[in-house]
Amino acid sequence: MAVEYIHHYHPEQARPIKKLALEVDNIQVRHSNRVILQGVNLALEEGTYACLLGESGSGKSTLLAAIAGMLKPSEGIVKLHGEMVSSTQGHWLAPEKRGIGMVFQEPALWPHMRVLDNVLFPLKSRGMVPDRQRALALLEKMDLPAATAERRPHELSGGQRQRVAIARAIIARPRLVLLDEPLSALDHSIREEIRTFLRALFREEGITALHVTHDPEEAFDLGTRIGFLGAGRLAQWDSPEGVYRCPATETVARLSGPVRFLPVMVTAVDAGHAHLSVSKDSLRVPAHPELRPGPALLALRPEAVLCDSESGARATVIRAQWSRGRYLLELELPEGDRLLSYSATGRMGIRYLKIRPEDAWCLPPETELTAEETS
Amino acid sequence: MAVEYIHHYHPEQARPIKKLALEVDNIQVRHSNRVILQGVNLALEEGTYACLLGESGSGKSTLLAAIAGMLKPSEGIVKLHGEMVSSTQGHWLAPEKRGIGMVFQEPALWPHMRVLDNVLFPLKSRGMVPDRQRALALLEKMDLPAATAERRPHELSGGQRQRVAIARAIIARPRLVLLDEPLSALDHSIREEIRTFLRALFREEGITALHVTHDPEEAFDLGTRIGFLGAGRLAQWDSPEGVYRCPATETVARLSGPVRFLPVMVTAVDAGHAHLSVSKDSLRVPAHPELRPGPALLALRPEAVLCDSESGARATVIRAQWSRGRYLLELELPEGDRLLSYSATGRMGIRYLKIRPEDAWCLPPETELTAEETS
Amino acid sequence: MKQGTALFTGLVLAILVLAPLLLIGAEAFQPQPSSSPGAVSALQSLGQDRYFWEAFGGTLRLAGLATLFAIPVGLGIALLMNYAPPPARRLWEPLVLVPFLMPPYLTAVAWSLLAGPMGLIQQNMHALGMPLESFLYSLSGMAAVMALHLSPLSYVLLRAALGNSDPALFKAARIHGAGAMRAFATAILPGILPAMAAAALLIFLASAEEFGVPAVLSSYTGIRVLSTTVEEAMNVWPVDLPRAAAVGLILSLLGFVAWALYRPLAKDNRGQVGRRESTPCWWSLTPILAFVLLATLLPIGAIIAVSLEKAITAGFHPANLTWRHYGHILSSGSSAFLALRTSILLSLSVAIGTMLLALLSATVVHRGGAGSRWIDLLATLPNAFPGVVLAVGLILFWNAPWNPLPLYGHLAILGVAYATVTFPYAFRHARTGLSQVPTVLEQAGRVHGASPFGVFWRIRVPLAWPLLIGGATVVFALSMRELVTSLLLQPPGVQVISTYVFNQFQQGNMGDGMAMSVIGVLSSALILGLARGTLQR
Amino acid sequence: ATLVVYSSAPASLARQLAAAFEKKTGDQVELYTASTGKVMARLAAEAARPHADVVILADWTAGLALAKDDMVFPYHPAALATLLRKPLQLAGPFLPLGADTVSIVMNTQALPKGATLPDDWFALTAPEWRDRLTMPNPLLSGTASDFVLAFVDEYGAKAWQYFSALKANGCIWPGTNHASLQPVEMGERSGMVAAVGHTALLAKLAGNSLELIHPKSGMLLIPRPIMIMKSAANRPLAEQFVDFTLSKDGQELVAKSLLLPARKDVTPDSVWPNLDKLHFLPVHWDAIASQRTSVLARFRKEILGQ
Ligand SMILES: Nc1ncnc2c1ncn2[C@@H]1O[C@H](COP(=O)(O)OP(=O)(O)OP(=O)(O)O)[C@@H](O)[C@H]1O
Ligand SMILES: Nc1ncnc2c1ncn2[C@@H]1O[C@H](COP(=O)(O)OP(=O)(O)OP(=O)(O)O)[C@@H](O)[C@H]1O
Ligand SMILES: [Mg+2]
Ligand SMILES: [Mg+2]
Repeated sequence: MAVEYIHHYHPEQARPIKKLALEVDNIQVRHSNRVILQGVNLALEEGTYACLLGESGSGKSTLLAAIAGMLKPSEGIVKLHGEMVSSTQGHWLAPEKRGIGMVFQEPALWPHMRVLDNVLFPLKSRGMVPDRQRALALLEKMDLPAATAERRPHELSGGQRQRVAIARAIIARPRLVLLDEPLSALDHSIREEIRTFLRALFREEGITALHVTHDPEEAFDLGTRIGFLGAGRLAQWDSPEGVYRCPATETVARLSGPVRFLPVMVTAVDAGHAHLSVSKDSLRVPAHPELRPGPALLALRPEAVLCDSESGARATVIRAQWSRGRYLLELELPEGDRLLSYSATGRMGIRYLKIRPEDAWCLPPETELTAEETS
Repeated sequence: MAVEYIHHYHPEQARPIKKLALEVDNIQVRHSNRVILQGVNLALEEGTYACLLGESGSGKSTLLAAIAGMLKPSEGIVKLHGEMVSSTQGHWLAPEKRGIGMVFQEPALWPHMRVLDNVLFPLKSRGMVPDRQRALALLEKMDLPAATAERRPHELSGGQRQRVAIARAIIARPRLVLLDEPLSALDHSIREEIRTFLRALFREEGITALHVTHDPEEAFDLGTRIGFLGAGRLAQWDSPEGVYRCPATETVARLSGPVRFLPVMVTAVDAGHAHLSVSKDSLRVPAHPELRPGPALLALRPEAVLCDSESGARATVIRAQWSRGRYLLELELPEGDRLLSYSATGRMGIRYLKIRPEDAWCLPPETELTAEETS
Repeated sequence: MKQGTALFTGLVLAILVLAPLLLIGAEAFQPQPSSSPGAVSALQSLGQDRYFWEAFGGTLRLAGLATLFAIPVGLGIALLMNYAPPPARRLWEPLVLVPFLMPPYLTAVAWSLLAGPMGLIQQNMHALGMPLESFLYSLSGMAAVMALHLSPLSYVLLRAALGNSDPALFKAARIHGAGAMRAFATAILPGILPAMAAAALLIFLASAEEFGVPAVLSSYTGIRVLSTTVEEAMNVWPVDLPRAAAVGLILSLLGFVAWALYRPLAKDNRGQVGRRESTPCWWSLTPILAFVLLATLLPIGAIIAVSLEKAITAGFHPANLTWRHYGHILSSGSSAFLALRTSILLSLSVAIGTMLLALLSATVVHRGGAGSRWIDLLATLPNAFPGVVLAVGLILFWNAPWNPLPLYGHLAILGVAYATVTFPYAFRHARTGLSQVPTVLEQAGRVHGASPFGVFWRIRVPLAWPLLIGGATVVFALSMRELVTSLLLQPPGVQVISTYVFNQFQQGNMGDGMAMSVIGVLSSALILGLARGTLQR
Repeated sequence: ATLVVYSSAPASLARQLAAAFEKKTGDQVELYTASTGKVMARLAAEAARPHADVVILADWTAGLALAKDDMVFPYHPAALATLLRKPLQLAGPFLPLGADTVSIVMNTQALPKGATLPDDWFALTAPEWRDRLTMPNPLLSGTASDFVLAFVDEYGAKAWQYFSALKANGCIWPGTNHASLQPVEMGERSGMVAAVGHTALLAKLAGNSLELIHPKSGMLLIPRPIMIMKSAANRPLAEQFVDFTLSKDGQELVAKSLLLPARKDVTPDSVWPNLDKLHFLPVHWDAIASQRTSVLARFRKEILGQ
């Protein structure tokens, strides 16, 4: 039931369709007999940078482990560059033969090797020339000077370790790189630098990446495709704007940025739009294709709510947070519902709200379906 | 040379000055004889939630370790609630007697204990009643159901582990809690929930917190005070808006959100403002108190640059990133300098820029001073 | 590949361990030679044997006490060496290990030289002499002597485990209100529990099977143990192989029980590999010095004193001193010198070979799977068998008319015997070492292009290295001093240190024997010190 | 050709005999030396595929045990037997290589105050020897078990009373012969009951203050058997070796190692007193071998108290 919306706002989107670097076909993965993933499908064109979001514990790391060959899916197929690497018919390619680079959620550096040797390992283990210069250059680009290369991992800070792990994952120019929250231990400026660096490097060398993150900002910045894992399945697989503006589920909406929901009653649906009313205003808002008249959720991002006007629904500011040159306000409606809005001032007290219907999104109420129940 | 600006926009700011929960006075800390921190001063009023930002490797974790008593500063004083706990005159209070709660950068859960026992440990070790109910309620609030409490740490996902570590840090109602990037492994929605939860809990119970993060968003949301660690020292200690709008150094500016710098020539300084010209426009912008006429840096956040106008300086969009309901554009000026700006559309091509002087900030060029050099 | 290694190690282990044990088992079901025709098997007749049960109880108590003494001592030293190492740690470590290099028999002799009625202590410090003597000649005294001698074993295992524990866990406990002790119990102890269990298992079985100490001390105490029971069956004709085998089987049953108790502890280990630097600490010299004094300097000193005496009864005074014994041994070409050389070469090759095999087996067990539990058990059992019995089993197997490998009668049989006897030690070390490597580090290796073999050599082995070296040194030390199987298995025309010493003690020159012991102990200490100093991280 | 010899004779003696034989005949001798118990155990374990051609033991009854198991090839040529010393002219399938004594050893420097050397077994139950004596455990030492058997055979109930009295007097049984001699050498104990002669004399020659006592009621003479195994591959060579050890040259070597030579025309080493003046307990070897189990069981129960 993954929903695809087509948006052509991203320059990469215009390229002709390329060969698939990664196909995951209907896999099921278990951990000690609990089903963690169920019926996950994924196809990644060569050269794509895809980001995967999902609640903590939704199985993102597990999916990467299955792709890397650290776990054997109990059902389904994994193909890399057209080659079947895992199936229930007995296909199996050992992890070291898959030609993958990976950054683990913990840095997982080998404590007995110097930083440089950690980085050079993928080259050595594949019998390639251990190119010291390239390793040092990579480290340098990630703000790790040559002196650091001689240290042991335990002498580095958390973020430094994570950067070493990134260098290790890409040194051997793998065709597919899996990254499990690689930047989550880094500060804002280095993170931006590494993002720029990764983006350039991956595009240049045509590397395909699947990047797990919990930061939607990061996902939208890096990813040309965004996936959402929820309830053991891929809930959405879409472009950044598609995901942000037209989330397939309530969870996807929450995960992709600040949002609040209003329970509403949809009176009619036409041409992808829903008719409903909020605080006595009648609105026509874009809607989920599966939405039917009846109870529904109105997802309102802060930019869909204007609060600096002089008229509209009355609400109280209950929290004002400084956010990138503006204030993010949390507002409480008289009925107790809460909304978010941006404002130039952080002033507390009463505001009057207006909803911009074109920025709102109406979707069916979430039905709780967990992987356990479906299996 | 830490700069203090007084802004009274935050409700907490209005309270009368309270007793100090934590004082760090001019400490120096070394790791295997390398000076990591030098002359760091910090004072935290009781009940404050302070956030600490800094480049990766700048010594944030080291500072927390010194406060917690895991490292002995080689110089300087640490006081907790008025009591001297560490000094070069031989004062030393063992870590377990400092009454601190702490969340580590890696979760550091005890692998042989169930989750629940991990959480109850601080109570048991201090001889308090192991309050199962409270532990379960805490876990519940962090979206960890009772079933999880019976599992072992290695059966949890990275984010689940981190939440357990948070529960462990606060269960014993410590008067000071140190948090080392506690939320960096969490997804957006749970992160927001836990933030809300932490904010409420800490305020309710009057807990003082020192929270290390690399996410300025998070720091601005949670912290009533923000500190910046750089070059082994505290570069700034200020309110969120102060830090964002009036960063003391280039690094602070970078770490606290998206920013670009233009090298400018300041012709005159008056009443905290600098006179300068950008692309032939003369501007008067707020400036750093130590700024003197001469070469300087003009820090421009995206909101200080308008690009949807029909006239102004010509620039080319080189990257458009979807960010919270708008596009973050990277623009290149003919001279090669780059600027950021928000726009409603992600259209590539030519734009005309206008600078809003009241949102710009002028600061002296950074002089590279590292801890090693000062010691 | 996986099946290949599993099959290979299974096969080698079956030959090395299982075959001799099976033959011994078969022997235990023979009737005793002195009994009437058609009598019950030796194993069954043990059931009604009062002497046997008494010895069984004695063994349990002695081995239990020895374990109880040796573990805390080993742990204490390991803690000091790890967290508050004395200055010049490299110097102290070999001294701590020396007691393990001495044959237990010799340690016992040394202590009766020291604390006996006419011993050095009695002569010099009267007040201390009497209580010390009555302590030495008691169950606890025997256990203490065994523990002095086995503590280094627990030290080696625990030290390596401590070095690998995660300091962040300890910090977390300290900050959350636990004092240093409690934090240790919370954060460090569970991590080293597998190593502790392994050490306890090894020490318990080693002291249950040990003959030397009871042989020297038990006659004074009147405590009977199973190993002396075996000796009775084997030393006086008609030689009663079935009875010895039956007792051996019972001891192996004890080994099985100990193993079953140990297993759950070993399984639950989550790997942590961290490092920490620690600063030298002067005060920790005191306890370490005390141990070195008690376990190394005093006994070695007593033995050296005797080895320098012309006549033992004349006591230690200038007129009675001579270098003659040393001169005799070190004159190249003498039988003593040949024995020394044989021992060193043999022990070195056994240390390397056995450790490799142990590493392979531990890998198979670490991976889990059908056969792993059996390998784990097999690797434990030789430890429970008294040396004599095991040696008989080795003869029965390697000398069987149907055995195509003509090792018996060749020097290699001693290598095989040492490998069998020391395998449990090597295996425990390898196993503990491997179980401390976090899986994610291995996964990272696989993903980045290393084959399982590559991961094995480049990641697992280096991370387990301290324990592998620890294991190899233990194997080396045990081989250098192994007596009982050497006595029974040495091919005609070959001697090793221990048999040379034994022959000298029995019917030759005590001084030569003591001198040879000193040289043996010191040369293995030297080799060990070098190995640990240069090969460990 | 190669001859495999298992020996529990003193290692140096065995080596000298082998070397001399090799020199004389050009054949090769492969020598395995260990204590009697270990040699016996090895023989038993090798039963399925024996290796030894010639076996030299330290204990006559051990030889009888092997003979009883039908492992010995009878070699007892009359020509050799008549050359033997009188007490060693024993019937059986093998010959003695030499003999040793079992008697009392005293450390003259570790005597209780005012005590003089005892002159008989029975003198040792006197109070002055309280806690001053050791004796090898007959359950662990072949020579000690022979002594107990012969003593019981000779004295009957009086022997059992004697052992009980020793025990009451604080005598201990530390184990093998060697283990029991050690406390005496160290001076922890003054004397050892049932000590093997030549080890004590060896120590004495090295300068130790040990004295061999000849009890007036008789010491035990234990012949040391040399036998050819049934399984011997090269029997003539084995016979040649036995002949050599009993030749005058061979016996000189035996004498030099402080054992008593078997041939009467070779004189023992000078540390030995004149053998003819010594009194020996009469021993019925076959009889005591058959009583072994019951006597040892009684000893274990009544004396060792187990
Ligand atoms: N070894 C294991 N045994 C049993 N359950 C496990 C194991 N590892 C993970 N799980 C469970 O599987 C689920 C998915 O875990 P996974 O680590 O893939 O989550 P994730 O999406 O990566 O989360 P996070 O963002 O917090 O890292 C979780 O519910 C977790 O508790
Ligand atoms: N045990 C150690 N030995 C030597 N140097 C160390 C050690 N631990 C940390 N350092 C160094 O000290 C500096 C500060 O480390 P710290 O862990 O405090 O950084 P941090 O600010 O917490 O960084 P991050 O945000 O990446 O966690 C780093 O340069 C690091 O390399
Ligand atoms: Mg994860
Ligand atoms: Mg840190």
